[in-house]
Amino acid sequence: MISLPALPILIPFGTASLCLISLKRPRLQRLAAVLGAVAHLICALALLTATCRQGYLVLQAGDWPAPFGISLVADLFSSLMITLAAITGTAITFYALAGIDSGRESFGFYPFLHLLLMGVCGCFLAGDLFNLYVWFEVMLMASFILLALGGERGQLEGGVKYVILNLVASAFFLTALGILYGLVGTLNMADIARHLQTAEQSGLVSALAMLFLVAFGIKAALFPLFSWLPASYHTPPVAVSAVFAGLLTKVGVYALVRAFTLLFIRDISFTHELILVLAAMTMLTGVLGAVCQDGFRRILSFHIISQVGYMIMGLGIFTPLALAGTVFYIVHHIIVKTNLFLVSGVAHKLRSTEDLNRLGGFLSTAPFLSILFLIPALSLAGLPPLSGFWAKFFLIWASFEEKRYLIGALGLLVGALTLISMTKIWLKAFWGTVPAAHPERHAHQKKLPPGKTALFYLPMISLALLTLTIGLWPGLLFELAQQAASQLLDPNRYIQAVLGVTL
Amino acid sequence: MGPFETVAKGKKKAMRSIILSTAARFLMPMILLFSAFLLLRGHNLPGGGFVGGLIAAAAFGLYLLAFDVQETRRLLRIDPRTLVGLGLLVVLGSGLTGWFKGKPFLTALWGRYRLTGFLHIEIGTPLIFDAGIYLVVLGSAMTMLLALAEED
Amino acid sequence: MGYAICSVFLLALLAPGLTRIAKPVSGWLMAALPLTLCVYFLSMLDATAGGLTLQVTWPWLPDLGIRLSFFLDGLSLLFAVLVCGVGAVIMIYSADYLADHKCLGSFFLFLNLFMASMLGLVLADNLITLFVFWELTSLTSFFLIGFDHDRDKARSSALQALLVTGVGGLALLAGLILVGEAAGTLELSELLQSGDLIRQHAWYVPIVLLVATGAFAKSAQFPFHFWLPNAMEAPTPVSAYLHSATMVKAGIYLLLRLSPILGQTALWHGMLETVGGVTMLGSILMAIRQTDMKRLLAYTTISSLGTMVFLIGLDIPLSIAAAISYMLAHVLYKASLFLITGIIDHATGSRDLSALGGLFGKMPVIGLVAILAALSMAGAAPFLGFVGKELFYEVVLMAPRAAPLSILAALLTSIFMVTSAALLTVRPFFGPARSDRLPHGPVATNLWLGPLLLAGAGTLAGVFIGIIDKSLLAPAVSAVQPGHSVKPLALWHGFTPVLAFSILTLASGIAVYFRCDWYRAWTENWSRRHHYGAETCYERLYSGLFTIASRLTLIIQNGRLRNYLLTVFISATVLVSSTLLWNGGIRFPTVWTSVNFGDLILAGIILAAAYVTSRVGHRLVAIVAMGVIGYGIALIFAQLGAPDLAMTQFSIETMTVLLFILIFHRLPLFSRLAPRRAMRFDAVVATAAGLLMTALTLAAVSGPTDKRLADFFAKQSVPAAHGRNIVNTILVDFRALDTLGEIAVLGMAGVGVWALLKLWPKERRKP
Amino acid sequence: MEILMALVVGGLYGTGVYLLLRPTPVKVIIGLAILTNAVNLLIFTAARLTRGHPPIVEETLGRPSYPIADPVPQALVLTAIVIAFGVLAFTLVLFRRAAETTEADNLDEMRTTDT
Repeated sequence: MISLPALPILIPFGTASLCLISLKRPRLQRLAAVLGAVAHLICALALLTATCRQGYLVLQAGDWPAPFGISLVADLFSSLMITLAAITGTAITFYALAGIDSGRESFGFYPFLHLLLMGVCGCFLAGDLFNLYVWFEVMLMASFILLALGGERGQLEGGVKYVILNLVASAFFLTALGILYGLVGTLNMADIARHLQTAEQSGLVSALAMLFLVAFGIKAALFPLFSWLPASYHTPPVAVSAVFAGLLTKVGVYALVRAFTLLFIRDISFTHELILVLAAMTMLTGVLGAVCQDGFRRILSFHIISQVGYMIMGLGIFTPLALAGTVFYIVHHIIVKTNLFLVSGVAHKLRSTEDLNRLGGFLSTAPFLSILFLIPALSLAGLPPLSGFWAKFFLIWASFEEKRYLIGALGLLVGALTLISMTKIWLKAFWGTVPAAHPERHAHQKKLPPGKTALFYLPMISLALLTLTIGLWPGLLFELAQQAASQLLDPNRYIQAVLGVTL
Repeated sequence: MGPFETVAKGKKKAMRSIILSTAARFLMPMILLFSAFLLLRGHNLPGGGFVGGLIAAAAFGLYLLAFDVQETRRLLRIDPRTLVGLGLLVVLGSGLTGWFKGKPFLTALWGRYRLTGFLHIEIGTPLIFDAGIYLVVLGSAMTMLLALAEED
Repeated sequence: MGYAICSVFLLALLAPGLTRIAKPVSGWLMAALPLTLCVYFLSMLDATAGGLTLQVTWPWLPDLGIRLSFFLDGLSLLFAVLVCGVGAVIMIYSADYLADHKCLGSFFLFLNLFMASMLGLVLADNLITLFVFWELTSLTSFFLIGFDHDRDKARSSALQALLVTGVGGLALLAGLILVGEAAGTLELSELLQSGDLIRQHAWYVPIVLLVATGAFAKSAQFPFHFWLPNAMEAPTPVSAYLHSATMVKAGIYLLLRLSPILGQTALWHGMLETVGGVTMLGSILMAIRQTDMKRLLAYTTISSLGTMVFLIGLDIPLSIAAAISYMLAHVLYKASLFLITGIIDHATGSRDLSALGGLFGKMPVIGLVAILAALSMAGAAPFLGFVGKELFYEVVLMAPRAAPLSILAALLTSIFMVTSAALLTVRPFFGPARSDRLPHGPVATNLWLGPLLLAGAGTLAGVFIGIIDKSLLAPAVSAVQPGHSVKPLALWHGFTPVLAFSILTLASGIAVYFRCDWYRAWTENWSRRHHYGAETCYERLYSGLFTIASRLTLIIQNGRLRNYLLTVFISATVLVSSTLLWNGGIRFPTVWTSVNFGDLILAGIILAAAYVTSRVGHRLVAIVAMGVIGYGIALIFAQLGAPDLAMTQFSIETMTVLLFILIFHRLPLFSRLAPRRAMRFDAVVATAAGLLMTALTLAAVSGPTDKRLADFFAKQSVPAAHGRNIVNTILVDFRALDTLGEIAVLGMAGVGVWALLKLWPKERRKP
Repeated sequence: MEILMALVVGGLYGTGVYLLLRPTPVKVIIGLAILTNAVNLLIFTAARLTRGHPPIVEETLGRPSYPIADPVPQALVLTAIVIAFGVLAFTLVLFRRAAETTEADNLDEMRTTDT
């Protein structure tokens, strides 16, 4: 089908429009949201199989030839990311049916969720730098609203920081983009890549690379630009922070990977070395932040940062195995992190608190939830044979292969620290007993809303099964990740696929 | 003190209200016509759906100043948020028409129609696209304005 | 073989259900499979004794050389038999021991998971497969230590064990990856041939250090030993199975397994001897201070593990045989003693040596079994422990390096081991009975059957050492030392120095037993004054980590938006400008567009307005100044051939100013001025950022320009896009996708503003 | 002209950054607005300036006869302006709600969600 690459953008767009029209009819809205999410997932899978077969799928929007119109490009990396976005989107849509209050529902939760998905998928597909900016903004706008929707105090305070820092990032992005257009006179990423291979002002190009690094680095929550994330991610309802945790920073990571495998590859000894240093700092500060937190979601939020460090580490090492590790890591992370946030949501629903010092005893009162926590938590900590182990393993192997022992050792150490903070949650909330100081409010467990238990658990179970599957049979995903990495490392194939020219 | 509060207080002063409301009733259709004109000529001269939509919103804004939220809602007939959704659907629909010709998304289709004698009119999906923009801008601006007006 | 492991995993998953259905016989149900497997492995004896190895391979990640592959040779067979055999005994025992526990089902789940992992570990051929099972044993150990998770101590001990073995595991992983990289294969069966390659590799030293760290942490060697006594928080069958018989032996297994690949160097021998020696002596000295039977057993376990490491490290062919037979003896007597401790604990409610006494009359069978096991532990003939200790002495007497020290350490260790054995049997079973610590009733058969079987096996194995040696031990030894013909083992060697040592050991051990309390008091006193050790280090490190982490996080994540923004701006400015300067600076344009007077005025007004916004103290003035900037820019656009842009900028700016005026009175006043120093600092950062942008802009316009896009659009606008306003054709046709996104943003903004204004949290709903 | 524009860009950028660092909400948002203006002007300038000659084809011609201003940056800036407006409007309301809810009179007091 000729327009397959456009569908991951169009389906959420249409879904959101329909939901907006039916804001006052909640049943209709929910139906549209669910159907839209499922359709999105189906077409994402179709896109994935198509890219597996053909390598690249390129759509020239409006039928205008490549450097002039806007290209939507789906390579294997993009389609993997889109598939994950669709999986997350579907899981969250189902979870939200049970977990989102009617107020937020009638004030546009579903349309914003789907517009967020549209923005995210747009970012993954954009083959045009300005178009990427536009999708970034779509995603940001949707996330701003989802973050603030409901108007709780924490949401607003966190929202202020989130909004301002992300807008500054957008300003940097736009600045860099404007200068780049002045330099090469084109916006198509493949075309830019072609021009940059021979561009004269290499100093300026490297400086631009830095500007992009900062702009995308803020969105990806790299050290030292991550402050907006821990300030805000734990404040909105869980369905929202789960989708944020799974997808948003990964869009930044995606943009970094795209930019530093396609556009800025002339001065690798400088740019990628710097990325590696940033990766190390990001891993370490993130995990240290997580270790000292006491809130369920706060710990998880800080972990996002340290995990982003791992993903970027693969980019910095810049070998086929390392990039395959990055791709694998992203896939693993999105599934696991989303799931952990969902678990934290059910925990919150049961006890109305997220403070680990007030939680306890879930192992006896909610044994099934405990298992659902353990799978992603241990996977996050990198214990074999779960998905996180393989993800870390590939990266560490790649770092040793390149004789970068320091970062490899750091990767191992951070894994241990991750284990400490994950066991902290387990020890306090699941194994421990409710502390005597706060028995009255939190000891007795509430019931989940009747008839909705299945909706809460279905997404968590599916995601946990995915984690297990990836962990026990890592071969298939690794194969995909390797192919994606080899595509990423060969920008000429990308250029050829988009522009139809050979270099 | 915001202007809407001023208006609310001013409403008691009948004089001002009469002048403003008369002016609004009179100007309103003119401005709306002008916005439609801007929308249509945008493809060839400065203008377009965006500016047109803004001007249309300004017309309703004027009405809002002269009367009140309920009146404006009644005049608008349709919930502004639905307008946003509709506009987005129009945009989507105009983009999808390319599919019928087996072309990629957003491919423009143009048709040339004879009105009478020598007068021809060219209609294409980009114009529908622009109309969608007009609707979204109008809907969005009105959503904001009405919400802000109700707050004060 | 692979199916054997799978079947245990399957049983683990079924265990909770089975336990619920058939609780009274659940122990036997659980034991059936390990018993069958034990028989299965024993049936392989003939095959492996001939030096044949069996292999099973499934692909897992073939691209990286990772396969789910297993192989069975003498060494893995010995371990597999132990894992299954002791496992079966433990299952039967546990069902009675934990009969009242409400979580018996999940106990069996974890125990079976552990057994499967342990089997996988000892059978694994691929190093990564081995590592996966290695970590799984640590993990199941975590859950089993913390099984009674209501107690704080159980939780913290579980965590400690997990962290120590887990961190060791990470070191091991690093080491294994290096092995794989260096040798080009991860299969043990292939690596066994490439020992020389690795020994000569540049990575040899780090490989040995990393692998040994992993093994030491797992086998509780100094300085990682402290987790094991704390792990006694686990239910007693777990301590018997994991923390004396099998899991802690994983490190020993690994060292044995890898010694053909990594061994035969000074580093290997020196390190293993030192660490093993220090551990065996240090911990046996700690052991006789203990009054809790389980802790005493734990310390003696550490000591025995130390002995095994020491023996593996000795540079003598016979030492491997010594290590293996010492290990077999240890498994049999130690598991038995643990289980007996559990029985005593259950029956009397205490396992404190100073509170127990005179139990022999009440439970003679148990007492007899205990004596059998303890004699083996003490190394008395004709038990298997005797064989192990004889070989120990024999090897030590041949030690090439530091012989006097080795002999002294070996002697002291064995003497105190005798004392410990005496403490464990004489104290609880003999002497005056304590009326408050007497058993409530008869001991269930299922409870005493296990220890009896184990201790009996130890006895029989000692008596029939020839058979055991030929069928079990010798194949294991030859798996480690291929081609070495080791002399057959026997109980009686004639009158040799070793025999003299044995007699000396027994005599002194009993002598020490009578001065035990004096020793205990003395060391209590000493340790009160000297309060440091590996465990203190661990605790300091652990709490230090939290302190550092929270301090660091307080600095980075301090909640002030200004600091966050400063970080962003400073890092951006520094990164970009230093890169620019580093890479040869920037070029300035050579061709300029003319400037007229109007432009100068316009620029002046804009900059002046900008200055006003930053200095003025009145909100409305600042907003108006902002509007002036916007309109000024609109005029610039109009001047420079962009009417559409000017029009949009103009209307948007109007909207913005209106919006500001609608809302600003709800926002706080310019109440607080920042401190002067902060303002000056901000001004510096802002100026730097501004200058950088000026420079970048100039650099961007300096080169030649490519107007392909503009030319294409100009050419195609009328014929192909049917519009004369090129900007508009770009917006609605050439780049319509951008516009689609743009209006999505705008639409969201409208609805978002509405939602934000209208939706209030329940408790703060506006009146 | 380029150097003049570059100076204006730099000046606005600097002002934007400075204002963003203030503790008062209104100033921060004004800073944001100025920053987006600066960026728009930067895109416009970086793509080369042409005086007069808007990119509009005269009615009788099929294509522009003279060198025209580059329409691409104009389209980009137009999109960026609109997006920035939407975002700014939302931000403004968000700040208002935050100020009302927290009753804090400056941003340094909004710190409860961190650490």
